[in-house]
Amino acid sequence: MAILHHSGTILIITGLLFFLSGTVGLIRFPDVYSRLHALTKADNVGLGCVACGLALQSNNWAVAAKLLLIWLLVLIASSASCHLIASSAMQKNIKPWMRP
Amino acid sequence: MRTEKKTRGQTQNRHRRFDSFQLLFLFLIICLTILLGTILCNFPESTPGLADAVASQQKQSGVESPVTAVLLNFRGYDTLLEVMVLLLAVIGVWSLARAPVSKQTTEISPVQMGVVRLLTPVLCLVAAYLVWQGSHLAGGAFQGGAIFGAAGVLLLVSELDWIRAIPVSLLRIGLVLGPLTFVGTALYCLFITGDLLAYPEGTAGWLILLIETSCAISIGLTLALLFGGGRPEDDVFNGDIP
Amino acid sequence: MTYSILTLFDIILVLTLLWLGWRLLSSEDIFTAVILFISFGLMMALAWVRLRAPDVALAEAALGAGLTGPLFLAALRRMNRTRKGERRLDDHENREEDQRTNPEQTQTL
Amino acid sequence: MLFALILLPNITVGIFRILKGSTAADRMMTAQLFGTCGVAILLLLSAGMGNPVLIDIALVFALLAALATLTFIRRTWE
Repeated sequence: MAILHHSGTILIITGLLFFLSGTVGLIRFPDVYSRLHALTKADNVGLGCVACGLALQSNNWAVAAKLLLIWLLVLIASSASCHLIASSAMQKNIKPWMRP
Repeated sequence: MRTEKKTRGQTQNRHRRFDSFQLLFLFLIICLTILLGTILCNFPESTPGLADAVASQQKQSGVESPVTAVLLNFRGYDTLLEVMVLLLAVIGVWSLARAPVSKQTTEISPVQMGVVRLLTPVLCLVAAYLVWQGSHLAGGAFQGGAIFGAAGVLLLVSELDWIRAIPVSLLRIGLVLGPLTFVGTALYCLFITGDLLAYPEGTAGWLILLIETSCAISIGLTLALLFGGGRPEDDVFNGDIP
Repeated sequence: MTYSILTLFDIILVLTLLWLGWRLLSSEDIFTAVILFISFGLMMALAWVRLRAPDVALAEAALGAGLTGPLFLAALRRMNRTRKGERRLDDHENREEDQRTNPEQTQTL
Repeated sequence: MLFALILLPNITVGIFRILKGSTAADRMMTAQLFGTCGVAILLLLSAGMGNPVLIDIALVFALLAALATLTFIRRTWE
């Protein structure tokens, strides 16, 4: 059990790192497309790591299944909405950032 | 017209420091803050509240969750009026305007349709789960109804054809289903026990579940129709609304 | 140990809520205000969780963070778009068309 | 507990992007990041406070995350 618990903690910390880098990217990156890139990392990998870590730590199958369902839902929502934002930004002729 | 004038006046006044009205308001707010602060400082550390009274009556209420017990059994008429308020909101919106016809030129991307196909069943499932869970844990008619309404909003945003083709009479029936069931149950209780919303012994759990389910449907429809923003186009009752 | 960490959590939560509320009310761009309102609903749900009221948190998550946001966004579209100073969606969007067709407008924005 | 505490300033800092946000889409994206952060905070709090109901709230957050962005794309941003 201790191994499961510790690996869960390591996964959660990894997820937090992804969340932090996602926020830093959202603040620092220059245009919509690169910010979308940062956002999806936080959404998909960050939440995935946190959910998997908590699922490892919980010794209840129902809770673990619910955690993974939440991750799946966020995956669907964030990937679809990021795709839609990017494609409609392209349609609106918003220029991607170029190195000056 | 009046609101436009008002906003223009506000933009002109923005550079002035404070006018007398704002000063009065500031004074009132400071008074309120001081009042609240004094009350907070003199607040007794532990208040008895009504938790014990609810806990002692919990067994009679027919549900295990204290919140649902208070909402639908001990203070049922309060919830009844809340449901009526939601119905009034839809009536108000419908009497003000017609639903706008969407003039979207771009077509809906297949990704969005995929999201709708995946999420709508899950939304309905979670709504039912929350309504059912209301009897013993957090959840209930309002929460379940809100999720159900979210499913409706998702379908409305995607501008599906069949969602516009739903007959308005069906929507009207769905809207009044919850309030009518609630009032019907209240009258039934009045007839049997001689008291408004005092459930007959042993039937409280079932009656509460019935009320919650019908109210969840009505609340969901209410929220989705509020999002629609007006009376549907093919309404049979054509008044003189522009 | 746990007590002090959660107290710190609550303090940050309350300060963020107050800051959000102030920016939300003082914002001149309605779209920004709507987005801030969505975030406010989200933080409010967290606050209800910390106040040990999961029922209210559930309702706030569904209504405040989930449904009123789309409601306001749809209402924005129906509002009068010509009113000045209230709806500036296209702030500095760096669009190619805009700069070509009406350069003076992009300068004023 | 500690992890949830680390995630909360994430949201607080993200507000700067909403206030600055050069395009409308940036603001919407930040709101979505807040939603995901909120889900993670709720999951961590649910483990820390020992309250399984919080997972249901996180489920509601996750379900409604897409709704605002879809409305924004279809109705507001044109």
